[in-house]
Formats: sequence, structure tokens, C-alpha cells
Amino acid sequence: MSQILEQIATGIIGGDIQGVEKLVQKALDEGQEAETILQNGLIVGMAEVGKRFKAAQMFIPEVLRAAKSMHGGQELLRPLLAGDKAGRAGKIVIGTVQGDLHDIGKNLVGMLCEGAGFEVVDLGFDAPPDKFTEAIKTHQPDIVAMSALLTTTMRAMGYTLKAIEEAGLRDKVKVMVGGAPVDAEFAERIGADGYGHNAVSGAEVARNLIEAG
Amino acid sequence: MRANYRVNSGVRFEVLSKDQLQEMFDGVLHVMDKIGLDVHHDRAREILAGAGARVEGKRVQIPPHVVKRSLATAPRSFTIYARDGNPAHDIHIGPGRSHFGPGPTPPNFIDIETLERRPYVRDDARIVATVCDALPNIDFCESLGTISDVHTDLAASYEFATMFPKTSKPIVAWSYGWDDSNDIHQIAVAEAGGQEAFEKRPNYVHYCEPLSPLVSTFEAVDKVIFAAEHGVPVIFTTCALAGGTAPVTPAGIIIQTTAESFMGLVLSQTIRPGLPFFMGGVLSVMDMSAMILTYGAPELSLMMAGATELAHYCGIPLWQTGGCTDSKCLDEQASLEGSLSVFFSALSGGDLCHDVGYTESGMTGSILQTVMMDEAIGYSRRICRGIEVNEETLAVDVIQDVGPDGHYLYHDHTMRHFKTEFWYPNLCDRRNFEEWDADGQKPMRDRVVERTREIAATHEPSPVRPETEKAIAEIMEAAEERVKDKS
Amino acid sequence: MSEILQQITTAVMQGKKDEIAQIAQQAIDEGSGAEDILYKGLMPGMDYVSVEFKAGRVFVPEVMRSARAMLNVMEVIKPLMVEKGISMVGKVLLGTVKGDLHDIGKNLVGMMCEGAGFEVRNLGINVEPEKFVEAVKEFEPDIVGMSALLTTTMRSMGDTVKALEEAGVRDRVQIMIGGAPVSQAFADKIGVAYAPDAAAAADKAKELIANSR
Amino acid sequence: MMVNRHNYDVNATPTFRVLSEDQIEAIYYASLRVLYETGVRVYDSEGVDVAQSGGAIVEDTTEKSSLVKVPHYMVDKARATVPSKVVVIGPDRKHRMELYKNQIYYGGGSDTPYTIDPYTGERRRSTYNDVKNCARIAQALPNYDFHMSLGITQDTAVGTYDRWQYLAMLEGTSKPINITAVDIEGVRDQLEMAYIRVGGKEEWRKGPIFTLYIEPVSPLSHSQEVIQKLLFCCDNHIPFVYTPCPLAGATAPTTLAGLLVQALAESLFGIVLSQLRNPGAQIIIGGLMSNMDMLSTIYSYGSPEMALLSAAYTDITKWLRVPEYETAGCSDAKLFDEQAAMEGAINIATSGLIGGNMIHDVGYLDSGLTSCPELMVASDEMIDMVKRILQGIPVTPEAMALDVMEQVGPGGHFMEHDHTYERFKTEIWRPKLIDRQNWENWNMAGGKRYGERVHDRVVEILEAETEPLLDDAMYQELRRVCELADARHKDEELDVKMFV
Repeated sequence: MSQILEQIATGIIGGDIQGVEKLVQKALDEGQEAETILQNGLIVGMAEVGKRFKAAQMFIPEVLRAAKSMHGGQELLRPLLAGDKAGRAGKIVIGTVQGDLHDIGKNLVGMLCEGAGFEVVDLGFDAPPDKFTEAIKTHQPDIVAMSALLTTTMRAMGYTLKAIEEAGLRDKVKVMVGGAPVDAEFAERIGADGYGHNAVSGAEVARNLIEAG
Repeated sequence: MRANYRVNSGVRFEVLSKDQLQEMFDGVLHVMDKIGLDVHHDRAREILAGAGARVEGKRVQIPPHVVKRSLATAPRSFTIYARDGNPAHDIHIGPGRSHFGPGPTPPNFIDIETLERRPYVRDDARIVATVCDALPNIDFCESLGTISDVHTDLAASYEFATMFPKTSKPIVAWSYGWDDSNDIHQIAVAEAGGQEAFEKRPNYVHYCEPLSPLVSTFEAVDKVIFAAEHGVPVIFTTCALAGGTAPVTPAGIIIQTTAESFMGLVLSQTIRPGLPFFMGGVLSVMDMSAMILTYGAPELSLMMAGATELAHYCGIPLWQTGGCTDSKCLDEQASLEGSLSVFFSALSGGDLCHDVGYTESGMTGSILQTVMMDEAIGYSRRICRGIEVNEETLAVDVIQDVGPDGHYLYHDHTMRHFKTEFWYPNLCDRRNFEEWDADGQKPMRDRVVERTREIAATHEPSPVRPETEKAIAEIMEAAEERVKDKS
Repeated sequence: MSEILQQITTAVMQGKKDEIAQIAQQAIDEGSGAEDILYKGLMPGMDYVSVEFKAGRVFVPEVMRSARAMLNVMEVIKPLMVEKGISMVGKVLLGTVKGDLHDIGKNLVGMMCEGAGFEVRNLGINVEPEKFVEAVKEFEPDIVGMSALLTTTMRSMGDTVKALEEAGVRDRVQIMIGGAPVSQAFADKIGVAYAPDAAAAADKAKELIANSR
Repeated sequence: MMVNRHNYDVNATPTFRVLSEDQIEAIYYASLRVLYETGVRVYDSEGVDVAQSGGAIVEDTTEKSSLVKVPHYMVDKARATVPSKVVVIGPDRKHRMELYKNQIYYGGGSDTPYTIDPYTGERRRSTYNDVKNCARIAQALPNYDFHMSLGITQDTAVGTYDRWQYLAMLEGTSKPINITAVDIEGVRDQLEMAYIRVGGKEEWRKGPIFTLYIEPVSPLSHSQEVIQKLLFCCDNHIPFVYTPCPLAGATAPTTLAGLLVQALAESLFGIVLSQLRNPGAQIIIGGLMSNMDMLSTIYSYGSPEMALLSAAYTDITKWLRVPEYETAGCSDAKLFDEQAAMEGAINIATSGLIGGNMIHDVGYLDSGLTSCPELMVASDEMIDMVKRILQGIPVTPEAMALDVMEQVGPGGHFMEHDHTYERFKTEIWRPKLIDRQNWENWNMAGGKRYGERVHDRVVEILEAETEPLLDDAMYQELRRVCELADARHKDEELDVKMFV
């Protein structure tokens, strides 16, 4: 592996947002393939970040920085990448459901998904069911992710799923849910495809849903 | 620019007012002067008489001016040095600092492999020293037991000889009397590079325990004389039971134990003015049902905090007590009792807090308890550090920057501070239920055992000098020779 | 008559150490015998206290008071007992062994034994083996109790046992030991009985007496 | 000769402070700056109008919300009328809380999705019966002064859970309760239930039997539901807790001082709005502030920062002279174990020392997601220990006992002295479940861990026969309020038995 790709990976780990952009540009200028830069630079770096976080050697603010550097580098590469996804892992529409104003958990998942290579459309908090259905029509995401922090607002997840079904969009997207009072059993009960027990697992679940097709 | 601005560096905790402290101090002087103490040591009585005490038979009464003179020469701030020169292991005694370590002499020990209670053996001293050396919040080392598998007279000598090479944190040494004190001192001096070098950088503290109420035993006094003559910082501490060997009221027991400790103070300062001296002792209540000195009582925390303030009022450091329990096993009681006393010890700023790792009311030493309490000490220290208030930490601009409904996760301000503002646990599990569940639903005690075993198996303390190794072998050989005719 | 003995029992239970002597005197005046006062007045009171203490409902200072009340009556009835040849449950000789100045545990044992109806002689602290021997000869106890708080002074227990053997009085007495560092194993080693705490010591003393008779 | 001491300071209890007065002021003035320059977002037009009528500047109005900026003088004005003391009295008219200055009262926390089953030890969704059981335990524990649900009922309809939950609590306890409400209708129904329980509106006015828990969202955001509840409380003489839950590093600055600034701005807005609506409206500000654990991303209920922030906030509220909603007796552990004991012991100690008024969340595990009856019982003992420490060290001739020492003398003992006899029951704290036997006796008694003894006590409390607190007529009347609410909500899908 060339030195510059290693530097890019190191830059990601260090969360050097501007540095990674510069290095990616430099690598392109040196004639490296965009796909190579993505696979052997950015993704290698992010994989290491994931590993270190799990080993308690990196902390969330650092992981988020790394995710942001990853995202920046990827945006540079995007026009040069082949395929309909242009190097993206996929597209996610994410939001905190109606009646719930808590969006810190949803923000974390969004940022980590971006770091995992997803394009993320954030609907914010207190998002009613029709906002989700509209967004599915407009953005055509692979995944819809819903968050709730209150037991009382969890039911809005059910309502939203129903709205998606009624709009005939249910088979076009995978749906994942998460949030403190949510658990796997509940996710299954309302018919979601995935459940993330925290932000990090949220991003993993998103990747798995894509891989499972 | 601010003017006339006063901040709290760390939290503020105070049990007694200045007026109350003065009144208690006067009470101590009264006890020493009017009641007096029994001193079971001829030479000590001579020395004390020479210093101005009134002696009649064993009874020694010390006038206030003699006590005050000794207080004037005893230092408030000094350093106990790491034997290997590692500054991170030095202990700087002084205002606003508290240090923690285990305690001496329980007969039993919790085996870290079988988790059974059994007599304390020599190898346990090695384990205790190694683990203490590695624990981030343990500052000094003590054995947590009396070695049972060597000649009785040499239990203390072997204890020190075993621990000394296994930790470079200062050791608080305990001994029976003059001979084994000398063994210990020779080992310490060998590493320091001679008596003179030792006196410049003392690397251990000597522990002496007289009796309540108001009795200075021969051994305790003999050891103080030894320490004073050899320049060893010294602790003189009784172990009083409120309602048993001391008044049942907190003010009463504090006054009595202070008077008991001051006997050692006057003696040591008379022999060697300026010798670092720690006031004692262990103050707790007698449980009127179980008939034990309780090591987990809330009164222990309260009385020790009061004693700490009295010592500091007098301008000397205190030998504190905490991290101990009456529980017989590593359980929730051991944790809550130990955590409370550790927290109050840290709050009051007790200079050397010992007995971290005592269980079963001091009958059983448990390094597992020490490891668990290491976490409670870290926790307490974070609280005691308090809250820093300045333009940077008030973060008004950051709040403005983020605004209502925003978040701080990406902010540079977060990156700058998240590692220092927040404390990160070693044993407290903060994962969510799913992850904890997937990992086998372990209670904290399981993690304590795992961590203890791991440290004991892997930690490599910095070694003593080769000369010291040799010296230890010779000293112990001579010691064996000395006792070979005794049963 | 039984009413006044009942009063004595109550006075013991309540630890009325000052009033009780008067009540006992009154009992004697009314014709109660020393044996009745001891076994029907005092002992039921102490038995009650002892049971309550073990149940955690009565505490050391209260047991102390009750024991003191009993002793105060003993002062009054002792001449009568000598006269009639009535004996106590047994005699216990107590001391903290040589080199040890710790007193508190041994004092507790003394109190508990007194409460259990033993005549107790307390030799105090730092008691030389010879002093034990002398006292055994003179006091003729059924039981010798030794206490030590230090590992080093535990040895003096062995020395004392030896001294009793050498003086030829070992088989006249039962020996029991206790104190923080003392264990059953150590007691077995020097061939004596062991009690883990003061309450157990009184029970042990009773047991030893029962076995010997 | 009788001589009184004068010019003599007495610490009647230990004193504890986190912030100096100057530091408190620095934080206070910084939050005034935030209130005026950054402002707060208000998602309720009625609330915006109230604020504006009092002099607030309203900007950036969207379909749903406005940015409201509060000038300093409005805060001064509100502080002049906000009560420095709030009193809540249980329906038995005996258990009372006088919330002011250094008074301390402990109680549970609200609405955890899970409960540790008291029999199986398993974590599962909380039910009506769990809520009732926790209330019964709270009733039995002497150091519990008020109660919160410690479980959200999930075997009743979601839209009306709050009424059922309140009924469950009323069945179990006659102590004051801090309730939650799903919406404004929920508050109305529960107020009606309270009137029934206490014997009418007038009786309520003599001493409200509940407070309402209201939680604005950090940073600086006040939802419609929150504002509506606040206004309703002001209009109906309901004391309420207004507590943001800022999370350092996520929804508040990472630096603890910065978090305090933001939290205070959030609380002050509640004070301003309530006093504009109804001068003298009873507000209790809090109280739940912690840091995000940067490894697990949880809201830490057991961190030292939580204990420290709660204590510091109490310093601030005392300076403001507004009753405080403190936090303690909670942990991030997933069961009652040594971690829960450690975190609980220390945060109970800080909350007691600092003198926070209404100290809640006793019994919380798993960063506020799970309630634990065992932690409730253990906390009761820990609170008792802390209260012993809070008695301090009296320094009087009797306590100094110089004459006693003289009588006993060197080498004597104090066990038999009158001084001991007369005082040992008050001077020496008696444990309940803590074990102090020697090893032999403990081992003989089964060698149980503390946790096992606590568990036995939980079962003992639950199995004890107790007189019902509600007679059948009253129970039916209260139940009717709940059933009527259910009837109004019957068309909501996914509602009934959503979880269990």
C-alpha cells in the first residue's frame, strides 16, 4: 500500500478533517484511482477507528471526528466513482418520531452512518409519519431509521410504519428503529427490519441491512 | 477583569468549626495534663520527664506547653519518596491532598485464586505489593496480613523483605519491636544508599499502635524511639472503640485518641525535632450486638473526618481510615461501606488513608477489596476535584454557537475537554443492557476478581538495585540466625 | 415469695443495679433462700438477657448493667451460700496473657460468664504463666480462659498451658482461649477449647462444665 | 458557674459546598447572558405570548416555534415572587415535605421502561403491578419521603398509562408523589383523582398531594407539551418540578460549569414563565444533569460528575432561594451489585451533605432504564447511614466527656459507664441488613451476600399483609377516572397492551 493511502488512513483515525481532504486531493493528483483511495485509504482508516472504539481506546467525539473526515474525503471522490451508488454504502432517511423532541441519539446514529459511508437525510425531531413517507418518495432511500426516547412516543414508530405501508412504500425500504426504551422484541412486534441497541450498533445494523439486500 | 473574586479549588467539606476545634484541642491538652497516660517503657518515661513531663510510676502527665512545642516542630508538609526515584510514586503530604493504601496485620487473607478465607502467607505479601504498585489510585503499600508461615518473630521482617522489591510506592511498615524494625530499616537504607541518603529521601513510614484508653505499650513506644533515632517518619495510632475503650460520643473519642497519639508526638519530637509524624488513629464504634470494632460504620467516616480536621488544625498530618468493611465477602456491603469511608476520607483530606482492603472488621485482608476500592477512590477524587469556573468552562460562546435544539458532539470545545472533565471507570460497567447481557451478565465482583488476577499475573514492578537484593538476603539470614533458638 | 423472686428477675432484666440489692435483702427477710434467689430470681433474668442479646434486641451496655445487678445481689447472698454450701454454675479464671495489654474482649467474656452464673475471677492484663498457676491453685477454677489480641502474644497461651502442666494442675481445669488472631486450628494445636466471641465463650464454658460432670 | 458561650461558631452538621458564592454568581450571570443573547426556543404560542407580554423579545418565529430572548430584569422580577419554600403533603396528611434551603427528602424516579422482577431477578417491561409493588416498598421504607413510579405501566393503554400508574401508586403509598403525565389531559385527570383521594379541591389547597414532573429538552428547548403543563400547573395550584436533563458533551457543554450555565438558563426560563402566569406559582427546579459516557454513549446516572453537578446545582438553587430537585441513589449497573452500591453510596452521600431538597431517582439502574426494588431497600440503609453522618460532631462538655475519661482512666473501659449506657442507642447507628457478625456466625447463618439479604427483605415487604390504603368505594371512584380516559382513547391503534 502506498504511503499516501496510509497517511489518509492515519488522518481519518486522527480526525484530521482538512488534512484528509488535502491528502485525498493529492492522491488523486498523483494519479491514484478513486476506488483505491476509498477502499485502501478511507475505509481502512474507518475500520481501524471502529476497532479502537470497541477496545475503549477511542472515544465518541474522536470517532465522530473520524467519521466527518471520512465523509469529507468521500465527497471529493464521489463524482469519480463508478456505479449508481457512487461509492456509497447506501442512503438513509433518519428522524426522531412524532411527539418526541429528543434527537441526540438520532444525531449520533446519523453521524456514524455517514462515517460508515452512507448518505444521510436527517428529518430532525418530532417528525410526523407523512414527513417520512414524503422523504421516501423524494430521496428514495435504502433504509428508514426511526428514533424515540420515550415509551409514550414509541407508538409513533408503529404509526409511521403503518403510514409507509399505506403509501405502498414498505417494500421499497428497510426500516430500523432504536432509542433507549426500544428493544428487539418491540422492533419485531411492529414489523421493523432492524434494531440498534446503541448508536454504534445502529450503524452496523444499517450496513447489515444493505448487505442482506 | 474581575476583582475581589474567590474560588473553590475542589469541593469544600468541614465537620467542625474553628471554635469547636479549639475547644477540642483544649480538651486534648487537658487530658494529657490532668489525666495523663500510662507509659510502659522506662526509657521513654525518662525522655518525657526530660522534656518537661510529670512522671509518677507509669503515669505520665504532659503540660500544654510541652505538647505545643512538639506541635511546633512537627512538619505539616513533607515528602515520602518512591524507592526507585519515580516521581509519580512520591507522596507529597500537605494541605488538600489525600493518599490511600491498605492496612496491616489481619490474620486471614482471601486467596485470589480460590476466593477462600485462609491464614495469610508470605506469598500474599508479594501479591499485595504487586497489585498495589499497579493500581492507579493506591499511593502507598501495606501488607494486609501477618505472615503465618515463617517464624513468628520474623513475620514483619519477611513482610517488608517480600513487599519492598515488588512495589516502588512507599511502604508503611509494621513490626513487633526493635529487632525487626531494624531489619526493615536496613533493607530500606540499602536501597536508599546509606543512612544519610535515607534521611534525605525516606522511602517508608513506620507504624506504631499503642492502646486505648490512654496506654502507651512498650512495643509501640520502643518503635517510636527506633524511628526517631533513625529518621523514619512515624505513625502513632490507637484503635479505639467508642463505647468500649473510648467515650461513646464522637467528640470524646477524638479527644482521647488524639491525646494517645500526642504521646508519640512528644516523644518523637523530643528525640528528633522535625521528624515527620502522623497523628492517629482508627476511630469507630463498638457494635453493641456483635461486639466488634466496626470498620464499616458511618461513625467511622464521621469521626475520622473530625480527627482529620483536628490534626490539620494542630498543623500535622493524619493517618486516616477508609475502604474497609465488616462484610465477610466481596459483596454489595463491602462496596457501600468501603465507598462511603473512602469518599469521606477523600473529602476531609486525610493525608494517608489506610485499611483499604480490610474486610470482616479487620480480621481478613482482601486485595480484592483494595482493587474494588481503587475504583471508589478514583470516583471520590473526581468529585473532590470539584468544578472549575472560568470563561473557557462557562462556555457561553459555545452555548451561543450551538444554540437551542443543537448538539455539542462535534464541537471543538467538546474535543478539548471530554477527557479531563469526565472520569472514566475501570470496573464500573456503563455499557447498555444488551452488551452487558451478551458478555455474561457479570456483577462487579466478577470483574474485580478478573482484574486482580490479571494485575497479579502480569504487572512488573520496577526492581530494586542488585545490591539491595543481596542485602535483603543477608539481612534475612541474620534475622533467622537471631531467632533460631526461640520456639 | 415467688412474687419477690419475680421482682428480682425483672430487676435483672432491666439492669436495676442499684435497686436490686434492696429487693434481694427484702427477699431474704421474707424468708427466701439463697438458692432460690440465685436459681429462680437471678438466673432466669440473665437467661432472658442472654437470649435477647443473641437476638440483637439487647445490647452490651445493657447486658453489663444486668450482670452488674446480678453481682450486686451475689454480694448480698454470698455469705448465705457459703453457709448452706450452695455453689454457682462453676468458676472461671480469666486473664489476658503475658505481653498483651488488651483488655476489652476478656472483660466482655467475664461479663458474659458472670451472666451465665459463673463465679469469675479476672486476673487482668499481661498475666504471667506463673500467675495463672498460682491462681489455679488458690481459686480452684473449673475453667481457665485466656485472651490475646496479638499474634506474638498468642505464644504466651502455649507457654501458660505448659506452665500449668508442669505445675501438675493442667488436669484440674478445662482451658479455653479466644481473641482476634486466635483460631480453632491454633486451639487444637495447643490442646484447648476455642470460642470465637464473648457470647460463644459463655456457652463454651457451660458446655465444658456439662461435659466434665 | 453557668457561662454561655458567645462569638462561637457551631457546625451543627458537616458542611459541604462545591461552588463559592463568587463562582455561583459567575454562573448565574453567564446564564442571564445566554437567556438574553442566545435565547430559548419555545414551541407553544401561548407560552410565547406570556413571555412577550412580560417583556421578552420574540424572534425567528416559524410555524411551530419562536426564539424567545429574556432580558435580565425579567429574571429579577420573577425571582422576587417565586416561592422559596414549597410544601407537599401525602394523602394521609402525615408524610410531608417542606422543600426549602437544606431540608432533605429522598424518593424514587419516574417511568423506567423496565423493572427487575423482585422474584426472578430478570429485567422485563414494567407493569401496573410492578408500579404498585414499588410504591408498597416505598411505603415500607422509613427513609423514603416521597415517591415516583419507578416503572412505566405498559400493560395499560399507552395514551392513558399515567392515570393507571397514579392509581397503582395510590394503592401502594400514602407518601407525596411526583407524577408524570402523558399530556395535559393526563394532568387534568390525575388532579381529579387527587381531589378524590384527598377530599376535594379545598383540601388540596391546604397541601397538594403531588407535584408534576416537567422536563424541557436540552439545549434550551421548551416543547408545547412542557409549556402547556407548566401553565396548567400555575393555573391550578399544582407545584411542579421543572428539570432539564442536560448531558455534558452531547446536549450541553462538556465543561461542568458550562452545563450548569445552560441548565440554569433552562430552569430560569421556567421560573420567569411561571411567575408571569401566576406570581407565587410553586416551582422546584432541578436537578438531573450528567455527562455522556464517551465510550458507551449512555446518559450516566452513576458517574461522579452526576453527583458533583447535582451538588453544585444545589449550591446555585440555595443561592437563588428556590427549592431543588436533586438526584441520587442511582447507578449505571444492570443489577444491584457492588457497582450499584458504590455509585449509590457516594451519590447519596453528596446529595445528603449538600442538602438538596427533593432527591429523586433512588432505585434507578442501567442509566435510568430499569428500576430495582433491591436498590430501593439498600438505598434506604445507605440514606440512614448518611443521615447518621449528618448528625455531625457535637462539641459540648457532655460530648467531650473529659470527666468520663478521668473516671475510667488509662487501661479501663467504658462499656459499663453511665455515659455509654445513656447514649449508645443514639450515638451508635444500628444497621438493618448490613452484617457485622464474626465470620463463624455469619458462615453458620448461611454466609449470605448483602444482595441476598436485601432480596429477602424485598420479598418480605411484598408478602407482608398490609391494610389497603384505599377503601373500595374510593378505589372504584379513582378507577372510573382511568376507565373514562381509556374510553376516550379507545380508537387509538397500537395502544392497548403495546408491550406486555
